[in-house]
Parts: sequence; structure tokens; C-alpha cells
Amino acid sequence: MDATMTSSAKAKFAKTDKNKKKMSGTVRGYLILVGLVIISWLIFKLITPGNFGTPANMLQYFQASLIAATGAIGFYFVMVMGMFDFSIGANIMLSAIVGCVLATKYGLGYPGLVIGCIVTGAIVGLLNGTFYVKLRIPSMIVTTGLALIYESIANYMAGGIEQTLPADMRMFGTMPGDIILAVVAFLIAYLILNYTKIGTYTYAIGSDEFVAKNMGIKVNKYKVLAFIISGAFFGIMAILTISYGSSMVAVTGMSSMSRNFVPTMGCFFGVAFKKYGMPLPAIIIGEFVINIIFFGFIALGAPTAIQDVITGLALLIIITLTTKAHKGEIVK
Amino acid sequence: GSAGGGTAASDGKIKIGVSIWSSTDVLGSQCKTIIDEAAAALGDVEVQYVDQGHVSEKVTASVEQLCAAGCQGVIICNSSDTEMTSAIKTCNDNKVYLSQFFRIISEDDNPDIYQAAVDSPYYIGAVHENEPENGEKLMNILLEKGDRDIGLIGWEQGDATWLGRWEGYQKAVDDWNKEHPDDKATLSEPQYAGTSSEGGSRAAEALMSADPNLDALIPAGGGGDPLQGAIAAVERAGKTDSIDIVSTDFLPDLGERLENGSMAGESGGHYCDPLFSFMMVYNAIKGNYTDIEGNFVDMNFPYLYVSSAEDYKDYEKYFVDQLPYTDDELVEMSKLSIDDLATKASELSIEDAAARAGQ
Amino acid sequence: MSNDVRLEVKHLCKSFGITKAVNDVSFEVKKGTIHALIGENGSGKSTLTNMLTGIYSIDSGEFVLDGKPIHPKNQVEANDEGVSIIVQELGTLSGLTVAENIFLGHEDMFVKAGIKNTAAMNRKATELLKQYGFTNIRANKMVDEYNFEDRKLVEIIKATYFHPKVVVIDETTTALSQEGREELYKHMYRIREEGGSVIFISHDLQEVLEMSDYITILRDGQYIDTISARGVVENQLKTLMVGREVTGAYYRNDYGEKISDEVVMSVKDVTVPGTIANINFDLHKGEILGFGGLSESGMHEIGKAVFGASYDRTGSVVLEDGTEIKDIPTAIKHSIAYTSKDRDNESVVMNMSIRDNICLPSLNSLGNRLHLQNDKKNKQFANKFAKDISVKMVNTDQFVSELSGGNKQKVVLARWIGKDSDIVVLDSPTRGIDIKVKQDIYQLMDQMRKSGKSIIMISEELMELIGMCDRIIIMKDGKISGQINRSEDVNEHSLIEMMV
Amino acid sequence: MEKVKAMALESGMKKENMMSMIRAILPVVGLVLVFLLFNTLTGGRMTMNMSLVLSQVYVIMIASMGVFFIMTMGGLDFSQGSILGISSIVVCYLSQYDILIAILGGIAAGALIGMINAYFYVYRKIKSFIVTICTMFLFRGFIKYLTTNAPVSGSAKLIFYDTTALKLTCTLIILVVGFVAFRYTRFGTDLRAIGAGEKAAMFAGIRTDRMKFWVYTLSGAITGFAAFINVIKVGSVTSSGGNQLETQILIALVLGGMPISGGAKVRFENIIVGSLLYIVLNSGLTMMGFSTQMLQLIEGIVFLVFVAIFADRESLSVIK
Ligand SMILES: Nc1ncnc2c1ncn2[C@@H]1O[C@H](COP(=O)(O)OP(=O)(O)OP(=O)(O)O)[C@@H](O)[C@H]1O
Ligand SMILES: Nc1ncnc2c1ncn2[C@@H]1O[C@H](COP(=O)(O)OP(=O)(O)OP(=O)(O)O)[C@@H](O)[C@H]1O
Ligand SMILES: [Mg+2]
Ligand SMILES: [Mg+2]
Repeated sequence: MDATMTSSAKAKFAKTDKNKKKMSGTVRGYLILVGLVIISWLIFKLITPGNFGTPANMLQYFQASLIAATGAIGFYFVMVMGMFDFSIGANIMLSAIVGCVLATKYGLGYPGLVIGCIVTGAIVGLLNGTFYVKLRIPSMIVTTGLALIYESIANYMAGGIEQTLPADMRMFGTMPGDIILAVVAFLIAYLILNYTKIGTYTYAIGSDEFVAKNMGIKVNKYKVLAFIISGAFFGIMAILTISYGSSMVAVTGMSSMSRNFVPTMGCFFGVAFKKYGMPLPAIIIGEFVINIIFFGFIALGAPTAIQDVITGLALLIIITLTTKAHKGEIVK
Repeated sequence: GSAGGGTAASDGKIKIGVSIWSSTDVLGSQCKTIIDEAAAALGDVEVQYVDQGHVSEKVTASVEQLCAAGCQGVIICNSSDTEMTSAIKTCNDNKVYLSQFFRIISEDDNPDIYQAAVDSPYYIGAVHENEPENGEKLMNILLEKGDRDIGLIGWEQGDATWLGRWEGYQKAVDDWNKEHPDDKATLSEPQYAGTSSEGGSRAAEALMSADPNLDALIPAGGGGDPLQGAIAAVERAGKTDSIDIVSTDFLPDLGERLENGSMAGESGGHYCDPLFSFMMVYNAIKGNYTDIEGNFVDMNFPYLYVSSAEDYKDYEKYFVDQLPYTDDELVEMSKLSIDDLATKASELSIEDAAARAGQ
Repeated sequence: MSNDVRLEVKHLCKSFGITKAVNDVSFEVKKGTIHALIGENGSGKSTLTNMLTGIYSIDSGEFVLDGKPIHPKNQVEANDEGVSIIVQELGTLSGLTVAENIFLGHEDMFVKAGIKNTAAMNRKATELLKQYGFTNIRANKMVDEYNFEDRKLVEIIKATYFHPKVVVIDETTTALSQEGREELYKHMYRIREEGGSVIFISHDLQEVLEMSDYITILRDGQYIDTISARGVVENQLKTLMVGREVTGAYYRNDYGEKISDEVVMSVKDVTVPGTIANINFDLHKGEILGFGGLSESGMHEIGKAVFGASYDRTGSVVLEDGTEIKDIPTAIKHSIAYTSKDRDNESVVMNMSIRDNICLPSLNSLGNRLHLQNDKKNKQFANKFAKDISVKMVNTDQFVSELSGGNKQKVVLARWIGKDSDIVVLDSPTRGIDIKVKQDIYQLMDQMRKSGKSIIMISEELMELIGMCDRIIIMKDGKISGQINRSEDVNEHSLIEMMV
Repeated sequence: MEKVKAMALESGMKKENMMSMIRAILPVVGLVLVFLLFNTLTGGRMTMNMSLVLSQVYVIMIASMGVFFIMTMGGLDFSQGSILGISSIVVCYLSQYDILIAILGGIAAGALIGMINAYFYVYRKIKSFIVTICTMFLFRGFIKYLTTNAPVSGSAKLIFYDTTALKLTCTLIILVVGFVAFRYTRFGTDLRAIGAGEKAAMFAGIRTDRMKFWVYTLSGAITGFAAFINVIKVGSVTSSGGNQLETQILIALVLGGMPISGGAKVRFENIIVGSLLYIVLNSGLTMMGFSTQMLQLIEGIVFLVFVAIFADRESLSVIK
């Protein structure tokens, strides 16, 4: 008797549930993001119609945003697991230098550049992951220590001379090379996240490492793997970076860390939009929005410093608006 | 007194500390090369570098670390005048000689600090370029080429060298506009690129898209990477012909670029600057300079200008492929009096280097 | 060896440091049976089954399944051998879909050339959900969107869809409501019919007797006996578990005592959106007021509401002296204590010492005039109250996370006794606790009541409500659906009628 | 039987206590050994120039204390560098008027940024590292903006305060106050409880949200005071002022044996030992006179080795 009663009550709940959720989460996520693109475009277009926001401009902003977005989608794997990486900048620097040296000094051309960057990135990822897993030190600290070492190695390689890609080797710095490379990278990340075990395990480990381990997931292996994927994507970001800027110099004293933040911030978008089921597109569109705002302020003639302020603030506000503060939820 | 303070290096060698923003980037490693060369030529000097990244607290800390490490003299490229207060104090307390390079305490803006430097028995002086003049000259190259919409790319807000150059650019434009009220030139708000090439690329792109009529760019410095990035951006936009670029950083392929017009002019050679600071301190430690208290040596180092492929060929020969001074000359230099050293510094030019190399 | 044996446990040993959790245990589980495993808290039940399912490594001894020794290293390998487990805590992972949870570790079924066929996986999961009758659960939805019960149902599928030979169900039932239990029972029977074996762990001896065919008893990590469940009564089991006759009263045995007229707390129109609506009641001095109902009836929220721990609460909770309780610190300051059903998250600070846990609410009074704390004084304080209710521990510096469930509960009680609270709200105080400790807790409650303290006891176990309370309020769908006063005539049926 | 078991447990517990004791004193021993080592390697210069070496420790040590409180609760703060920068700017501006106002202004500025962090973290429920990375960027932008035309210089009088005695006294006072608050008042217990189990702490009567809010504010204020110590030495703020302070603090605390996720096992000593160890390592290696690349290579390796030895992993089940 009671069984029937309760199951009807359950059906009632299910119904109200359905009514509440008319729109699928993903659609809502896209609406928010596209809305952001349009709003940010509109605001600047209205204030400074002359030198902002033509289709050609927008394409240019988009290209500029692809660089960091590419790194961010790889970094997403690491961040979802709850780990961190402070060696992003050092990785990009080292990878770009190795790629450039192979491409120019050793005359290996494009294959040298592409393979050199990606493999170096992946090796850096492997080292990050291995040291983290083996030493059992928080990833934040391990990668800080390793960043010092990577910077030093990059410096020994580059020898205080900027490594420059000649003009005929900068295919990935312009249309369509950069877009093609970024799209390929994006597709690979999308594939890994949604259509392989790695994606599932990434979320599983991010959700509860203990349970994941008990389920037979080789947690350490997948953590290292996440670092390798992330590293390889930073390798791709290094290709885009050096092709865009044309040269790379090996800095020391943790100066490379200033490169950490843009990809990291892009990744925040991914984390914030995870619940809408569209983390990777969110990263790309999010970086795009940041760039629209950035270029918008330049069009306004605002000093660069204020652009940093606006970027930080915009990101904070967007994340605040998309994060629903559940009372009593524990957030660290 | 002779032989300075501090504690002598273990093997009786003189120890000189170099507090530099970075001994590993393009300009920094050139500076290091020439100082190391001088130390090797002199034979009785040991050099120790500390990179401080122009972060104020690290700049002051670097002086302390060098003093603690037993240096008898320190040369420093600081980032702001006020840091020198602490640096001078530390050096006074530890009886360590001090000299600036690429920088000078501004007598007008910070008379107190300047006075402290004069009064100090250990602060010797500064070797520096005339940055405003440099800025003016570069800007004039552009103005004379007919450029009127000029985009400016700085590297770091508030950096003393940058501020000096910026002042020069502005002055040149103001002067021009005063003289040519009907053909006015405009200088953009500076974009800051940091010290990376993507930063330069991005800044150049932003300037180009914000002002479609832009016809010149000045990547003011930052070690050469921002310049590279800016050139890449201009190339990408297909505007190599319409946009002239001048800068204070040298490129490996500058000759080519001057020829094909992607560069309009450059100034450089300043990596010799720390050499003179080094010589000052070295001599002070040796006891050759006695008149330090109550004195402030202001050594002006000339920029070298290159605006044609011809000029560059010589520059490359005497400043890139080799150092402008031979070992013997370096040893000679260490024996000069302050005044002679200053003269020596002011004499440096491409022709001078060529002439000396010729004999 | 007869071939109706499914699983042999042979001389199994496992130590954690110096604790011998499982000590030379051997027994057999027959095919097509439900085999209960009982014992006090910490007697080694979970440790044993965790070794079987690869969660813990085996020190010595072995498991023989259908004549073949097995050595699974994790749950997935155990599954491959035909062994699965439903654990007491949450066993599903947030951030994954229902389908991904069901097939976690077995994705290879749907992987071709390295590419996972998500559609096929969802299809298969949907099929299973339909087959199990859990139609309100969607395969492609995030498991986060479902409540604890539904997530347990997902785990049932995960553990049983592949027709395992042995399924371990470790104290799952305490976490489930009646209907959830019924679901679980159905699948236990099904597995038994299919010839599989179920190893069933529960502290509810009534349930054990009802459900199982054989019962194995462990005590202090040692094997005591395996008996047939037929013709055994609860007391025999208790004796086997504890190792001696269980004497003394279990529940309180007084009837007809008059409750004081003094109202120490009155609750008016308390509403918490989505859980309870317009609740009104008074709590009298020296009474034990019980709240019963189905798990989702809102009764657990009442405890929080009274303690000032609910969000968005409206209405008022007023004490005798007119103080309104709006938040936890006010509640504690005015001598209200609360133990949560969610012991590990809401009652004890797990990774902290027993001492700190006991002292936490009393720190203000423990400090001197300058609010400086005195280690020695705090230690004595903690020690006194921990010893008073005999927390089994090495010393008060031990971390609470190292204690067994029952002892954790005792630490919580010691904390509030130390605070000398006048109003004590106990939510599911005996959940997952063995009879010995249960008895202690009941005695403690009786003492408190006698000394004039008022107790609110919230429980899903109707028997303990009937046995302990002066009044029982029954909740249904967030509202009060009835009230019964203490009497010898009250039985479970009268309460259940009000609940559903 | 029961008794035997209890005794066995007791001795086991003693062993465990020993282990945690060793773990607790290991960093101290390490510090002494490292100090002696570098003292020998630098020919006794380290002791001879103690005040120079120590001169870098004050700011880090003071600022670490605030971060220590935050990390005890399980939070993170990456905006420390920007807080130091902004507060230093405020101190510089106000030092033109009055030194006391300057100090208070620096503290207020730091506290304000701390509050902003806290607002987003506590009341908008955004992860602390996300919030503080955003604010780090944001306030770095302000610093760059304010230093665009020239570094911000303080009053010339500031230099008179730059004495070892003053810096040492200030640091000691702050540490002692912090120590007493952390060790002998409920402040410390509450922080540790929040780190060890926030929800349970809330149910034990701790106003966790309020606590978190004020601790972030406090940490900002403490770093705001550190800005004063910074400014009296440096005299001005450039666009990179305070850069990477957060990383230095993080490394220092971990070197000091602090579990990064906070909780019951943190000890106040972590701050002192950690920042001293960090400075001794850093100065020691610098004083040995390696080239920058070599220095960094060795530094990276040495840090990893030291953290691997000193980091408290025992109390962490999951390391992120
Ligand atoms: N991971 C562990 N580390 C140390 N000791 C443990 C661990 N797991 C269990 N123990 C100890 O081993 C003994 C057996 O514990 P186990 O969890 O098997 O008991 P149980 O019979 O399942 O108890 P309960 O009914 O409370 O679940 C206990 O003394 C327990 O404290
Ligand atoms: N993880 C652990 N590490 C060390 N010792 C532990 C651990 N877990 C439990 N113990 C110790 O093992 C002993 C036995 O615990 P057990 O769970 O058997 O106690 P119990 O008296 O049966 O519990 P209860 O009375 O609550 O049913 C306890 O003294 C406990 O402190
Ligand atoms: Mg002088
Ligand atoms: Mg158990």
C-alpha cells in the first residue's frame, strides 16, 4: 500500500522537476556567452563606432584570443582535477624556444617547430605530473619549483639571445594557419573530453579522488596524463605564441609567470560553465569576450593599466553572475 | 682610504657585484659579456650578478645580498631613484663602493637623494645615456620621413628609462607642432607590451586597429622582443611599406630591414655603459679614486644611431661580432683617471671603434 | 567441499598498524543465499568485505570464489571476477552522468578504436533503468541532479546489472528510506533467485533476521560463528555479538509519568521553503519529544530549524525567557545542543582532535578573564566528559577520524554534556551504531531527562521513538500529521498509518 | 585482552606522536643545518652579515602570518603581491602628511582589498584561488596605472625609520600578538576547526562566514602593515612593486612544514621557520655567486628537495 502512495508522490515531484527545466543547460550556457559577446561588442561599438568592431576587427580579436584559449582548453583537464600549474609560462617559453631552435638552427622547418613545441610541452607536462605524483607535494608548489628549472634550461638553450622565427615560418601567426591549428587543437580536446575514457576519468577524479580510486581508476596515471595533455596544449599555445610575436626570449627569475594568468583566467570560464555542459566552448568564447573588452578599451584610448583592471573585474563579475551561491555550500 | 671596505674575496681577488634587471635577456647578457670580458682581462676581479627584475624590493635586497656576499663594490641598474636611498645607505654601512649604470639620480626631482649620493664616501657616480635626447632623435627621424600618426609602445609603466625616452618623443612632437601648426603630428597614448614579443604584436595590432591611418610605430624598448612582435604585426597586416618603425633595440637582421624599409632607424650600443660603471668601482676599490665624498660623477654615454644599411654594417662588425674594446684596451682603461674615463666614454662611436680596431 | 559453496573465506587477516581489524577469519557463503555479516562497530565487517572487493589489500589468507582463488586489486577487477559492493557512503561521483557512473571502469564495452560511444552507453543505461523500474532517473543527466536515495538506486544498478556472483551490501539500508529499502530487498531476492549470493551487513537485527538465510558473527576481528537464520531470536544474536548476556533495560521502562507544564521552547509557524511548512509545537521541561516520519518528510529539517541552522527559515523559535533563536551561536549560547544525522560532516570536525571537538562550543567559558585558553584545563575538560560516557580512545589528542562510528557519536554527546545544554536535539543518534552503544545512549537520555533537560529526538527507527519518547510527533510531506503520547499500547502500525 | 589492546594502542600512539614530533621539529633542524651549511659555504659571511640577510625576512614573515591564517582555514590568497603594492602606494602618498596616518592608511588599504576578496569568496561562493587571481590581476592594473608617469615615492623622512631595531621590533610584536591569538585564544582553534571541517565547525557554533570574512580582511591589513616595512626600505613603488610576494609566501609556508590545505595540524612555527628557511636558502645560494641560470637550476632543485622533505603529507589524504 505505502509503495504505491510514495511512487505517486515521486511522479508528482518528477513532473514539477520537468516543468522547471524548460531550457537545456547547454542552450542556456550558449545564450549567456553569446549574450556577453553581443553586449560587450555593442557597448564599445556605441561609444566608439569609428575604430572598433568591424567584422574584420572582430576576426582579429578572435584570432588574438585563440592563443590563450588553446592553452586554456588543455589546462582545463588539470584544473578540473583540482590541481594547479604555475609553470605554464615557463612551459610556453621553453617549448617555443625548443621549437624555434629546431626549426631554424637545425633547419627542420615547420615539422621541427610543431613537433618540437608539442613534444617539449608534453615532456614538461610529464615532468610536472610525475614529480607531483611521486613526491606528493601540492601541484602548486611542485610546478613553482619546476618553473625555476624550466626557465633555467630555456636560458641555457637560448643563451640570452632572442630566438626569432623568420617571416616565412610564421604560418601559424596569421589567418588561416592559426585558426586551423586552434580548431584542430580544440577538436582534439573535445574528443578527449567527451569521447574517451580520459574525459570521464578526469571528471571522476575531480569529483572524488577516493571513490575514483576505489572504482579502479588509476588516479595517479590519469593525473599525470592530464598534465601531459595540458602540457602538449601549452606546446601548441607556444607555436601560436611565437608565430604571432615572431620571437621568444628566455627570461629568468620567475618572470615567465606573468604568462600564467591569461590562460588560467580562460580556464575559469570553463570551470564556471561546466555545469552547463559546455566547458570548452565557454573557454573559447570567454577568451573572446575578454579580448573584445581589451581591444574595446584600446579603441577608447584608455591606458593599458586600466585594461588589466577591467579584465580582472569583468572576469570576476561574469563568474559571480554565473555562480549560484548555494547557502551552506562549502567552497575553499 | 685604499682597498675599500667589505671583506676581501677569499683568494685576495677584488669582488664586484652587479645588480641588474636580468643578466640573461638580450641586453642583459650583452652587458654581462662585456663585464665578464673586462674582469677576465684585468685578472684580479671576480664578478657576481644578482637579477632583480626591476622589482623595487628586490633591487634593494640585491644590494644587501651583494654586500653580504662580500663584494667591495657594486654597480647597479635600479628602477626608481628612491631605491638608491636604501642602496646608498647599505653601501655606506658596509663600506662598499657603488655606481649606477643606465640610470642617474635626478637632481631636480629628488634633490635629497642626490645630495645623499654626493655626500656618500662610497657612492661614486652614474653612467647613463641621455634618454630624452635619444627619444627626440628617433622621433625626428620619423617626422622627417613624413610620418604624422605615430603609435607608441612602452614596455613597463613607470620605468625610468622609458619615461626619459617618452619625454623625448613628446618634446620632439611638441616642437614640431609648434613649428608646423598646419602639419601637426600626433603621438598615441602608449600601449604597454611587457617584455614579450606577443605583447609587442598585440600592442601594435591594437594601435593599428584603433587608428587606421597610423604611419609610424615606436616600440621604445624592452629588450628587443616587443620590437620583434611589433614588426611581425606590421608584416602580418601587410603595412610594411606604410608604417615606419624606429626603436632603441637592435635586431639580428637589422641590416636587411633597414634596406627593405621595414625599419627606419635605431639607436644602440649602450651595452658598454655598465663597463664604465665597473671601471669606476674597480678603481675606487684599488684606491685610485679618492675624491668620492662630496662628489658625484655624472658620466654621459652617447647612443649610437643607425639609420642605413651602411651604418649597420660597421656596427655589426665592431659591436655585434666583437666587442668594441680589446683586452689590452680594457686594461688600459682601468688605469685612467675619472675624467679620462668620462672622455673615453663620450668618445665611443662606430667610427671610433673602427679606427681603434684598424690600428 | 560441496559444490553449492560460492565463496570461501580462508584464514583472512588484516591489520591497520597495531589494530588487528580482521584476525584469521574463515567461513563459507553458499550459492543462492543471503548471508548476513553482523558484529559490533569496528568488529571488522567492512574491512573484510573491502578486501573481497579490492578496496583494501589482503595481509594473509584468501578468498576462493567457485573454487578459484581471487585477488582483485580494485573494484573493477572484483567486478570482472563477479563480485560487487554497495558501500555505506556515497558511491556515485558528481560531475558524471548516471550512465557514466553505472559503467565507470567498464567503458571499454563502448569503446571502439579509442573512441567512446556515448550514445550507446546512454542507450544501454536507459534500458537498465527501465528494466529496474527507476524510470524517473535519466541516463544522460548528471548524477548531481538526483538526491541521495536516487543515487543509491543508481549504485544498485551499478553493482548488480552484470549478474554478479557475489554482491556485498554494507550498511546501505541505514541510509535508505523504507521505499528505498524495499527496492533494495527486491534486488537482493532477485539475485538470490538467480543463484547469486548476497553478503548483507546491517545493524538492524530485525532486518537481518527477516532477510537472511545465514548469519556470520564477528567480534573484535575474530570469527565467532555462522548460524542459520531460521529459529534464532534477536537476543541470541546480541549475545553472540557482544560475547555475554545483554542485561539491563534497553529502552526506558516508565509509563504514565506526568510531563511538566513548563514550556522551555515554543516553535511557532516555522517554515523552511521546500521542506517544512507551518510547524507549531511546544517543548516541555524534562520531556523527550520524538519526531518520526519518512526520511523526506521534513523531520530532519526540524532539528536544524530549532537549532538555528536552517536557511530561509520563517516563523519563530522562542525560549522560555523570550530569546528568539535565529542562528547557531545564539542557540548554543542559550544552551541548545544538536547532533546531526550527517555525523561526519555536520557533527564532528573529522580531522581534529577529540579534545578540540569536545571543547569547541565551550571555549568561551573555558578561557580566563582575558579569553586566554589554558591547554591543561581544556584537556582535563575533554578528558572528563569523554571518560564520563566512556569514549573508547587512546587519549584526547587522538583525531576523531580514527574513531569508530559509535565513538564519534559519543564524542558529539560528550561535547554537549560538557556544555551542560538544557535542550538537546538528537537527530538519528543511534544511526549505524551497535546495540551496546545504543544502550548507553538511551541510558544517557533517560538520565538527562530525569535531571530536567529537554530532549528532541528525531529518528527513522520507530521502535526507539516508542521506547524512549514522552510524546511522538509524526511528520508527513513537511507537515505535522499526528501526535501520540507515551503509552504501553503504542505500536509501529499506529505510527506508520500517520506517516503515509 | 582489552587492556593489552589498549596498551598496544597507547604505545602505537606514542610512536605516532613521536613521528609527528619529529615532523614538527624537522624544519627547525633543517633550518639550523641549512644555516650552518651556507655559513660554511660562504666562509662565515652569513653570520657576519646577519642583519643584511635578515633585512629581507621582515616583509615576508609579517605577510605570511596573514596568509597562514587564511590557509589554516583551507583558503588561498594569490593577491598578496598586489595588496603589498597598493598598500605601499598608499603609504607613500600619505607619508607626505604624517607617518602615522600613512601606516594606518596602508593597513586600511590592505584590509579593504582583503574585504573585496572575502566578499566574493565568502558571500558569492567563488573559490578563493579564482577570486584572488582575479583581484591580483585587477589591482596589479591599478598599481601599473598609478605608477604610469613615475614611480610613487614616499616622503624622504621614511628612510629614518629604516632601522633594524624598528623592523625587528615591529615584526616581533606582530608575531607575538599573532602567536598568542592563534595559540591561546579561541581564534586559533576556530580557524583550525574551519580548516578541518567547515560544516561541523559551523554546527559547533563558529560563525564561519563571518570568521572567513574577517580573516581575509585581517590578512589584507597585516600585509598592509608589511607595506610600511617595505616602503621605509625601498622608498617608492614601481609598477612591479610587490610582485610575486604570494609565491614567496606560499613556498615559505610549505618549507616551514605547513599542510597546504590547512586544518588541525598547522603550527604557528611554520611561519617563522618557513620564512627564515626561504630567506636563508635564497640569500645563501645568491651569496655563493653562481650565474643566474645555474643559481636558478640549483634553487629549483633545492626547493623541491626541501619541500619533499619538509612538507607535511601525513595529514593530507588527498594532495591537490
Ligand atoms: N583505514 C583504516 N585504518 C586504520 N584502521 C582501520 C581502518 N579501517 C578500519 N579500521 C579499524 O579496523 C577495525 C575494523 O573496522 P571495520 O570498519 O571493518 O568495522 P565494521 O565492522 O565495519 O564496523 P561498523 O559497523 O562501525 O561499520 C576497527 O577497529 C577500525 O577502527
Ligand atoms: N584509523 C585508525 N587508526 C588508528 N586506530 C584506529 C583507527 N580506527 C580505529 N582505531 C582504533 O581502533 C579501536 C577499535 O575501534 P572500534 O571501531 O573497534 O571501536 P568500538 O569500541 O568497537 O566502537 P563502538 O563502540 O563505537 O562500536 C579504537 O580504539 C580506535 O581508536
Ligand atoms: Mg659621493
Ligand atoms: Mg563498516
